[in-house]
Amino acid sequence: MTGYASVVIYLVMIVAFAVVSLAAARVLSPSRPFAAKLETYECGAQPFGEAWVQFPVGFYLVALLFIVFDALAVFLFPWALALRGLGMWGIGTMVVFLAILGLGWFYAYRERVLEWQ
Amino acid sequence: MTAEEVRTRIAEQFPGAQSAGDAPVTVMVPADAWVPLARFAKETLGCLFFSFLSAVDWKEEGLEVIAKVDNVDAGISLLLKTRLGSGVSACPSLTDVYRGANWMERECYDMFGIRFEGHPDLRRILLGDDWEGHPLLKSYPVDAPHPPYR
Amino acid sequence: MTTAASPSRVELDYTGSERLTMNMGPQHPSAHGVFRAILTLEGEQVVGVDAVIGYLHRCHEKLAETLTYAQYPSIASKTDYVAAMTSEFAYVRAAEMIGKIEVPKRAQYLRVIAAELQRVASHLLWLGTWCLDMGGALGGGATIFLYCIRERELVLDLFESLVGARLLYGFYQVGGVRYDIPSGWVEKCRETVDLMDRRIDEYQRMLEENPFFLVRTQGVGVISRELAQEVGISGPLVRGSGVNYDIRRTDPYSSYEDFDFRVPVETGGDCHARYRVRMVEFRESLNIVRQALDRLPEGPISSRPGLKSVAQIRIPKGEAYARVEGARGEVGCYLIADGSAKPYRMKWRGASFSNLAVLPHIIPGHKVADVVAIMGSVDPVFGEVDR
Amino acid sequence: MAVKDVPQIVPVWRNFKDLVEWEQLHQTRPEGDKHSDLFVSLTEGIHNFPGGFALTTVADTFLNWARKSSVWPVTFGLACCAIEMMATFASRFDVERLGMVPWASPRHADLMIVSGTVTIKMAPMLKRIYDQMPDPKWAVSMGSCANSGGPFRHGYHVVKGVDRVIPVDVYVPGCPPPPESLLNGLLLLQDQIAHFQRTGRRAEPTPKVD
Repeated sequence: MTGYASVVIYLVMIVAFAVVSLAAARVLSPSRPFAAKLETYECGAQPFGEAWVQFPVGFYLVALLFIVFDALAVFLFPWALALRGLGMWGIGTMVVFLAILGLGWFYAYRERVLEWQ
Repeated sequence: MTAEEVRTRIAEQFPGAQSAGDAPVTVMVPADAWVPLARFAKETLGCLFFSFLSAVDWKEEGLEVIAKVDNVDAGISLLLKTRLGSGVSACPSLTDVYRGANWMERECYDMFGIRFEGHPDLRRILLGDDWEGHPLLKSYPVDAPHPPYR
Repeated sequence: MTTAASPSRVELDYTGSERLTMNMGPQHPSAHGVFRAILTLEGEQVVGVDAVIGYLHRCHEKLAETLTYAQYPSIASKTDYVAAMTSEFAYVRAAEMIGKIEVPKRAQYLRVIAAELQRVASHLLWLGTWCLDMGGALGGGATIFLYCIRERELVLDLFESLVGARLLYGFYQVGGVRYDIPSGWVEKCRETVDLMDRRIDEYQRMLEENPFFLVRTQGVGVISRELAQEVGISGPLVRGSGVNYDIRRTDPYSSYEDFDFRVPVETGGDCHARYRVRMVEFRESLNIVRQALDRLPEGPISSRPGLKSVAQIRIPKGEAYARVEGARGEVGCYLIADGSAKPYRMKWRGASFSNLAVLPHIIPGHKVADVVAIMGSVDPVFGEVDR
Repeated sequence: MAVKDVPQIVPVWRNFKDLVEWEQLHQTRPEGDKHSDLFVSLTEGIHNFPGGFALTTVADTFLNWARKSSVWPVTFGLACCAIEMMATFASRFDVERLGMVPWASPRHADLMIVSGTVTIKMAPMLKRIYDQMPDPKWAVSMGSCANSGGPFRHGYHVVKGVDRVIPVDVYVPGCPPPPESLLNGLLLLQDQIAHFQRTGRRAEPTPKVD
């Protein structure tokens, strides 16, 4: 039973931190919204034209690649912490995992998606 | 190519021009010979470097446009002048001879109100577009009130 | 967009037709002051630039017609406020040319020392803000910025002990200079100059092999030789594009002919060429200061009596154009005097005004990040652009 | 010649045209922009309990201490004073030890240091950037150009002082003010923030000007 108590306390603290900081902000901060304040900030000038334009596909591809390799990084951290206990088996699984994602990276590299013309 | 030689070549090319001095060779031409003189300075005299273009308000005698061009390699500098005559505020534009004249002429229009014919987009460069009057004219007061800021 | 020959390339050319107009507005970390560029973008590619200036137009030329020859030099230093010494130099030299006022030899040497130290301080600020723009405050750029400002403080300490002010001085006066060197200043100046030499080598080692710096600057913002001359850019920019134009050499003033210094000329025309020109100018300025300190003559520092009244200096009728090699290029002052204590007309030729005028010609075709690098290498100062 | 004792006319500040003009035209801070109404009503409620005042004053000092020690300036350099402001931000006169992180966007800034001449073309932009900063916000006018137009006061394109555009809390004199005097101005601002009472009354600047 006690094993789970620390997890519960941890979760409560996470939720409490979020709730308390948001509540404090809402209570303490003087919110006086008016038109000029809520306008989009464009270096001080009057924003003109609208931003809903067709963007080239390059931006989308870069975003995709980022998400893929960000997920990779998320798995690396717990793996690195627990590596001492896992031993060779742990290294083997991670090599396989990295190889699969490396394939994606190699494809992107060969297709020269990252080179911005 | 010395200043003396420059003055003789200008004199024979432009009879109506009076030129004097040698540090900058000052050349005064009537307004219609303004662009040919600039083209002559650029092509034949080799004055490729466009230093600046501005104007002077001589109250009754009217506005005077000045431009300074240099031949960097030969070390000659030329100060071209033209009188627009009293009450006249139009002058041919040098933008197709020197691309640098674009902003300079916009500033002259902004400060003196001189309309340069042939200028691609002649609008105010330093003051806001809704500004009335041309400040560097002698008739414009220095401390002009502008509510609510001054 | 150059579509490469090899067919295997993914065709990333621009599918959408709309373009995004965006403000790189007056309040922008890399705007070097109050400069607004309305960029028309196709994705990352800049297609059109409409530069809006005038946010710092402080009516210099109109005020010059209401201030006397003794008052205006301190306002003149506010045109190019990063290199304030050379700005005053132009106005004062124009007044002396009309009035044929002779400047004693010691004053000329003091003027050269102050102008060259000011060029070192101005280039330090250029290098610091340029690397800050390219690296970003939290990225790598802030290191160079903090080092450069630390060195700049040494030069400002010299100016503070010489003139009493850190940034804007009233050091130049019609007829000479206002203050003489305090005791012990020469040794401190030599020591600072030697220290500065070592520090500049340090920056050079930091930047020369840095691949990011080389990728961001080589081949970016190329200014061709004839475009450079036709638009009238001057100083390190035009020497970076292969034109050997340095006013200290073509039209030597204030005994510059006594010193031997090399005028660096690069033919690349891109940001890296301008960077190399300025790094050589660092060392040349330090050499000039050393030579001037070695041969500093004795004698009076001004050919005119002390100022008792503001309207004491009267310049006879006449006109003159005096130009000075400022840190950013040819700083000129076209003065028309009508014999009274105030000039009739003063036209200020700011080097940054023409240097900035070349931007709309070279920026289209670059990426948005390159606009920041080009702005930094042009190094405009907006007191001089908007006057 | 015997100097008769002429009655000394002590100039009251009403006689100075510029000061009177400043009084009419300068912007003042809107009321109650430091605390939200919810917080004020909460503290009113707490005061009914015994010892409530002790609690709110302690909370106030803690809140003011938190606000004072992390005032983030937006980098808003206009002219020569901007170079001195950069020198203050840089290594020798470091403002980061006061808790001030120079930030580029007004959305994350609490303080606007107006360093340089405000021109008529720049005034609406300045007003918009000041508006886009979240409350509570402060403004420091650095340099004589921002204080009163400075050496360019009589130019046709120059605003005679930034307090005609935005409410200013601390004026830093100088042209340009050396980093030491800007730091002094920022410390004055921090004192002003620290002594601010919940009732929304601004701490009276000393010395008292009648």
